Amino acid sequence: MTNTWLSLRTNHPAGRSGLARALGGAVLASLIVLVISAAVSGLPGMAQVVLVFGINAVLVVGYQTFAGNTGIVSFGHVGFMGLGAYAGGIAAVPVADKELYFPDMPAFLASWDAGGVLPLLIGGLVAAVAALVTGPALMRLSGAAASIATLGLLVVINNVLSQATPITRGPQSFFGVPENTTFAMVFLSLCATVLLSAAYKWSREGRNARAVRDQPAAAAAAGVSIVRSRTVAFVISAFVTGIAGALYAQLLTAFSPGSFYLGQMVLIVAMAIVGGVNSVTGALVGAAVITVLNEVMRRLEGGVSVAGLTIDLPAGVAAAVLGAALIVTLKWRPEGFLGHRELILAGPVGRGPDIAAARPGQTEEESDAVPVVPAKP
Amino acid sequence: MTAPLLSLDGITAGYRTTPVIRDFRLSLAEGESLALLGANGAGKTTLMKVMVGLLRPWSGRVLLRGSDITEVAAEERPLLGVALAPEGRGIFGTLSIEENLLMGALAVRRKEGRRASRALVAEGLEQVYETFPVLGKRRDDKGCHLSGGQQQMLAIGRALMARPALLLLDEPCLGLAPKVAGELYEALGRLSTAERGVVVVEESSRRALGFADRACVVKLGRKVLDCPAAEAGDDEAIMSAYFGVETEVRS
Amino acid sequence: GASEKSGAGSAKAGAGALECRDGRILVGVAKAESGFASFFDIAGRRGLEVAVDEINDSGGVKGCRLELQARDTKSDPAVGAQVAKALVDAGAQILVVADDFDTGVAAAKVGQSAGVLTLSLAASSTVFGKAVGDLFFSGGITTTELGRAQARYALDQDWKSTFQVIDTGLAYFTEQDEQFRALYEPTGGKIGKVEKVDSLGGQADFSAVISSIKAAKPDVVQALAVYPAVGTFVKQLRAAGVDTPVVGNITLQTKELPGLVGKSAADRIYYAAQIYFEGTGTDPAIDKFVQAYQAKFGQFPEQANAPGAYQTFMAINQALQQDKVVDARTAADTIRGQTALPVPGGTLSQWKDGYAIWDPAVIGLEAGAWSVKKTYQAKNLLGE
Amino acid sequence: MSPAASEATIASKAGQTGPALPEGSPPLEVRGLVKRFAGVTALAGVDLRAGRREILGLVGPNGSGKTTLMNCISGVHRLDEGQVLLQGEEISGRPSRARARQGICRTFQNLKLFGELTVWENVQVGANAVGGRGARPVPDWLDLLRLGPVADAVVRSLPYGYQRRVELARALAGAPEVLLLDEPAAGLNDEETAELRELVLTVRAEVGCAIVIIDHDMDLVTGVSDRVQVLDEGRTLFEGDPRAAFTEQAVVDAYLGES
Amino acid sequence: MTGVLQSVLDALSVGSMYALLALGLTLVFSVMNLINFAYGLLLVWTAYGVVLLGGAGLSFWLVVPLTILLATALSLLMGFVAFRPFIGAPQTTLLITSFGVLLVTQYVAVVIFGEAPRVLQVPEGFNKVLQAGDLRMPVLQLLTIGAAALTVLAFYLLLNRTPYGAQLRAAAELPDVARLMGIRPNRVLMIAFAISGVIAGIVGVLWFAKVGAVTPRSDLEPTLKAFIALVLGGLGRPAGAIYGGLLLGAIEVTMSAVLPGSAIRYTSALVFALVIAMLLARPQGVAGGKAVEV
Ligand SMILES: Nc1ncnc2c1ncn2[C@@H]1O[C@H](COP(=O)(O)OP(=O)(O)OP(=O)(O)O)[C@@H](O)[C@H]1O
Ligand SMILES: Nc1ncnc2c1ncn2[C@@H]1O[C@H](COP(=O)(O)OP(=O)(O)OP(=O)(O)O)[C@@H](O)[C@H]1O
Ligand SMILES: [Mg+2]
Ligand SMILES: [Mg+2]
Repeated sequence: MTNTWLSLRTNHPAGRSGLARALGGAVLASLIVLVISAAVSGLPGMAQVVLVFGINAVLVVGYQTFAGNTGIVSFGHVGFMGLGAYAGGIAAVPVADKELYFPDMPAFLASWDAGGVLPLLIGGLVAAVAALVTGPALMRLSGAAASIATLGLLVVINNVLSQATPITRGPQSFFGVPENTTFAMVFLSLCATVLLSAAYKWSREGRNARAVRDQPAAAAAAGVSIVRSRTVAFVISAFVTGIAGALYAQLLTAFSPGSFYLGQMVLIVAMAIVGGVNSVTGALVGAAVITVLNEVMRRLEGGVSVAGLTIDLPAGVAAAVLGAALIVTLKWRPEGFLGHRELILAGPVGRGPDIAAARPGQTEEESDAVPVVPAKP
Repeated sequence: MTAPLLSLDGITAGYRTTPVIRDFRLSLAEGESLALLGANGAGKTTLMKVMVGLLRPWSGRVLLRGSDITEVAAEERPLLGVALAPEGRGIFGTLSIEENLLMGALAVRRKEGRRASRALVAEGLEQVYETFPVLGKRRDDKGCHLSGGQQQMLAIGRALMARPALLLLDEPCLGLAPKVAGELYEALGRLSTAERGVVVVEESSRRALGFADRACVVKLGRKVLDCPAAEAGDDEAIMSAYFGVETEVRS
Repeated sequence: GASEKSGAGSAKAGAGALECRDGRILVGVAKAESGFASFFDIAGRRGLEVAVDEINDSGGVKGCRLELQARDTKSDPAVGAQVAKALVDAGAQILVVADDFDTGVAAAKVGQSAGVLTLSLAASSTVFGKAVGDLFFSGGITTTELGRAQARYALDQDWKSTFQVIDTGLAYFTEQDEQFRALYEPTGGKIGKVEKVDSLGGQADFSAVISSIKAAKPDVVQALAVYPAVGTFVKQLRAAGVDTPVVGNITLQTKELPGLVGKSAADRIYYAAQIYFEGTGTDPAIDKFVQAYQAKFGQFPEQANAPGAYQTFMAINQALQQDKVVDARTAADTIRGQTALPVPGGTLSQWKDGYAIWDPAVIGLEAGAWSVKKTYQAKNLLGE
Repeated sequence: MSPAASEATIASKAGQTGPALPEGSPPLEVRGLVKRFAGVTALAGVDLRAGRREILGLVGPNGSGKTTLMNCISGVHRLDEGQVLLQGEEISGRPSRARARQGICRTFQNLKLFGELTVWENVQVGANAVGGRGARPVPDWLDLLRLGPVADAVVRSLPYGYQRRVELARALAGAPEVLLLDEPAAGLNDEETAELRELVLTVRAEVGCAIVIIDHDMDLVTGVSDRVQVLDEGRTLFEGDPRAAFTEQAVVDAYLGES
Repeated sequence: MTGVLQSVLDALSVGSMYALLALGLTLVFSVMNLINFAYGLLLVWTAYGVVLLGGAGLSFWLVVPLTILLATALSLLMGFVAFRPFIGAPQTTLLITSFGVLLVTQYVAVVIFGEAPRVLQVPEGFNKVLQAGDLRMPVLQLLTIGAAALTVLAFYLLLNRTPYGAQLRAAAELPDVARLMGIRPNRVLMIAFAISGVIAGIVGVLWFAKVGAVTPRSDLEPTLKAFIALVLGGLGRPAGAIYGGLLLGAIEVTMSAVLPGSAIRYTSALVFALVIAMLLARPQGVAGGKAVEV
């Protein structure tokens, strides 16, 4: 298998060139997504779906950056998404419209507006700050306790968004955001976030976080700060999630705090789990699979005729299918489609490790380098 | 001629697609004790799992006193008299020490009924506390609070609580102080009676060979030596069986 | 304002045209089939279906059948916008959105900017039209009439102090509150205390609010929250031994209310509404509607948006039938011109800023039986 | 490995790289350490010293407090009384990660590896803690422990013997001043144990740190230790020359048993 | 004085409802480490049972045992079909699985019963209020307190007077080793789901008798309350569930007495902030007392 130039494996070879190949793999993965999306986007009625997919992908890559590297299932990330959406949305609403829709908005927010990537950065930053403030406390917890604490964070964020009436219109619908989200904006953000997430994963900080995930006591005994390493992951991933929220705001133009609550959370977790929560590549795959599934279900709910047979499923079937997909995935592929594997460029010397005297019972699961055929365009 | 206590009849077993144990045959007479030796990863633990039913063999049969128990579920085998002190000890950390031991006695309870078993269980507890006094002293402490060696004692004690006809011990000396290890084998010597067969898995052989009637060496999932323990005491044969490249099966 | 920049100019060619395509005019329905809003959105959709059946049975719109295509917005404004886009892309010539400003506004803007005639058949907000644009009409009785009718009725009964229980999560309630105050307070009423509740979030325990009501001893309790939480509130209020009259709005208008509150406790409950349909002595046209509804859906109209949507769409239909109406713009102009229009079970006074003005009725549930307590003229209420 | 060869090694170690004379403070010093768990006094006032280049064998019956002592030194447990000093500096109150950065590195009785990381990454995590202080680059450690060929393998998939070495490499990469090994030979066969013995000696020669080793394999302990300390019920029962220890009647009674 | 007494009574009744909720959850948690997001749906199904059977004209006193039976059967079904295959899986896997189960079972409820709220017919007596001086004692409150006390007692006897309690924990911790002892993990699990279902049935009737109407989405509120109670009391200990439930009841009643009316919307945020603080102060309470293992 020395002639493959691309492989799916759980790690990259040691050293600088290995790191370069891993990052190259991430770039390639985002390029593949970009090309396929561009092609699909041209099909009739698909433009919107592709944009939704792109935003979902940013979202899941952001989520994965935390959940994958720290092993903590977070329910709080929908809250970060909401913060990003509101912050980005407020930045993007034109000054004239602010006067109309937000008469009580304080002047320092009402007197300006922003276009282009600025609302995205603002959305990401607000979310990142929220993570930075709460992280040092929340990240002391592990396992289910951490999950429930992040659920608490979500409830708190939701509550705050519902109460900050002058700038969010409270629990009522926030609207008036111009529809600025374009293909280029979504997919450039996606490429950037994939690269950011991969760079983090393979960096020293990311490695420390993964070490804490696998064996917290041993990591501490090796000098790693558990809280700090998790907090770094929390902040980076909140930043990316916030960007996704801001993109979302400018695609849909209207939303309410309820849009960033348990329903959306299930969607994110499902995408991450199905693709493989431990893998950046998996995040892309998961976002694609669930977006397609959702879209198909949405169409079926609306009633579709196939060969003279009208399929008309009762409303809500998308959620049920999502639930079933989750259970089935967890049963047959507990680690998602990709597990810990990433797309990694392999050079001529990049063969798998040589376990000379490997045990007799070396299983297939355990061999970690699965060569794949180079992706077809 | 009575049927042997345990016999493995051409067992092949493994995980997913990789075979670990290949065409393994073994038989253990009533009251006999056997030392099962082999290097790291040879498949000893896997073999134990097959015997207790945690791993279903791909082919072959497990017979207990002549009856085929291959399809009997793991949770039913203690009632037939099979008990294992597993590798890694398997202590219930959230249960107290006494509760751990009572779990071991569950098979007796299920078999004899609640009332009839009461005396047997009390007697069993007494015996275990006598063999390992530290367990008696700490009986209400949680399992996870014990030191490594203490946990090992608890695992063995728990297996004894089932009053097994076939006692299986997977590396019982791991982490035990030399004195305790010595005492353990002495105790095993007493426990191995006409009604009870014992199989001990060990990597280092000295003590096990001193105790067992027979020795059996596993290499890469196959049996490469099966002889009386006294003969195997001849170090050279064992060593060659362990590490040698071409050793024939002697039997 | 923002609402002006859209309109037919940016529309796709022909998107708003109301011609017959393949023998039908496609009506896209972007309403909640699931989630908290589905209770009234589904009722509204069903009311619309009855209207469409009736129109089609009598020859359609100028000989062309109306065809409905409905998709679920899941009670979420963002999903609503997506669904509206999909419907417009699928060729919807008329877009019907949710019966509520908050859940429907994003979807309505999609319709407006695509140049399609866009309707919310039973929404009550007065800002809906301003926020969306000139191709949009919201057809429910507005929060102005609802709020003022409650105030007027309270004053007529000499209920001088009001304890208000409100869910601020919907503009529907906050606007009613404003209008209620505008009439009630200057005319001698006093709103003693306000308690906020979270009916949208499914609040199930109101003991704190009720304790505070017991302490305040008001003449009347105003309950502005969504069903079923508003019913749960009244149930718990009565169970706590408080028999103060309760006044509210359409969210209390359902035949299920006595069952929920408890038969013996279903007393002294009053609400302002657009149509009276749940008791005896209703308008014959509404009786006919109820029968059609029961035949089609196997149940009594579960909520007021069913007859409300029916009524409004029958009004819109009268505009669509005119020869001069060929696209969204001509339809909008014609609709705007409607005044004192007789429709089944009532009269549409006029349109203003894209919303309909109806004369409100106050309906009372006393000792388990309904009756119309009072009907007010919209223009009189406003004048006050 | 033949017994003769190991004899030779022991002899040579004493000559070349034996314990340095105490000059200033020793790398590790523990004074009057007391640790109680609910109802159990695991350590009842233990003193311990390990000098530079010294290998100290820590033995004792099960439950005598060896692991607890190691946990107190590395910061897993908070101690109830007493002091832990690293090169004369008191570190008793510091968290585990701070002690690691100051040079207290350890392995665990039950392996605790970062299962999904590669061998190289595992060792790199250990090296990072000390930043520039690391005596050598990571590949050197891999070579020393003959892990070079499997550097890119995920440790979860490696055989047990390899995993033990990875743990050692990870500890070494942290540039230890004090290296704590808890039952490193458990689960190893005789051959691997002999290898381990060589390895420990090599580490001492190359790194020059103080080493504390717990094990129940007396051949190993006598083979590598310069000195042994025997614990019993949370107290020091004996301290001194390994050979002397195993003839001491108290030690035989409490720990070794007649055999 | 009566005011304080009244508050205590209110807190006790709300709290015992929460305690029951948490008890049903904690049982399954202690058997298989499952934090079951789908638990609230059992309550919802119970309520639909009351709606349908009551609607069919059965006497309420027949309806109640039948719906409790229904909840038990559903709980068993849920456990058997969805969760049994995951025995021994990591906590987070189970958590997410329960989400999947929630989505599916909720959908089934939507398809069968529709989204519209359905009204429960409860006997008029439930809505009565007994008066003792100034003290107001709604019948439903008294019933709730009584039912909770009985359930807790039965539960206590089960866990402490039968060997079942230890078996339960053993099977949860190391299912394979438990099998070696002769414990039948499937059976233990199913018994746990059955008991959890019985409790869900009881609390479902009480909860929805109070609320009066049910929709397929009415599960969120009870589920969140149960989680909070569970965490406050410490996961995995039945006693913790009871303390946690009562504590939450007390907190809520106190908050509504002390907080100004306009702050009612912050209650959920405040309660959750409290939960987080609790977790930070005593994370070990949550982990079920596992010590550092080295
Ligand atoms: N759960 C498992 N999944 C896959 N492979 C396994 C599993 N358990 C063991 N193996 C493999 O089976 C082989 C035999 O393992 P086993 O544990 O039976 O050996 P052993 O003789 O008991 O060794 P040791 O002395 O290390 O305990 C090894 O190569 C091991 O890698
Ligand atoms: N977390 C704990 N809670 C209560 N007691 C504990 C705890 N940890 C250890 N102990 C007790 O402290 C004593 C010392 O335990 P330690 O693990 O240090 O023994 P050890 O010398 O390492 O034994 P071994 O050789 O068996 O590993 C034992 O009696 C043990 O039961
Ligand atoms: Mg083994
Ligand atoms: Mg130890």
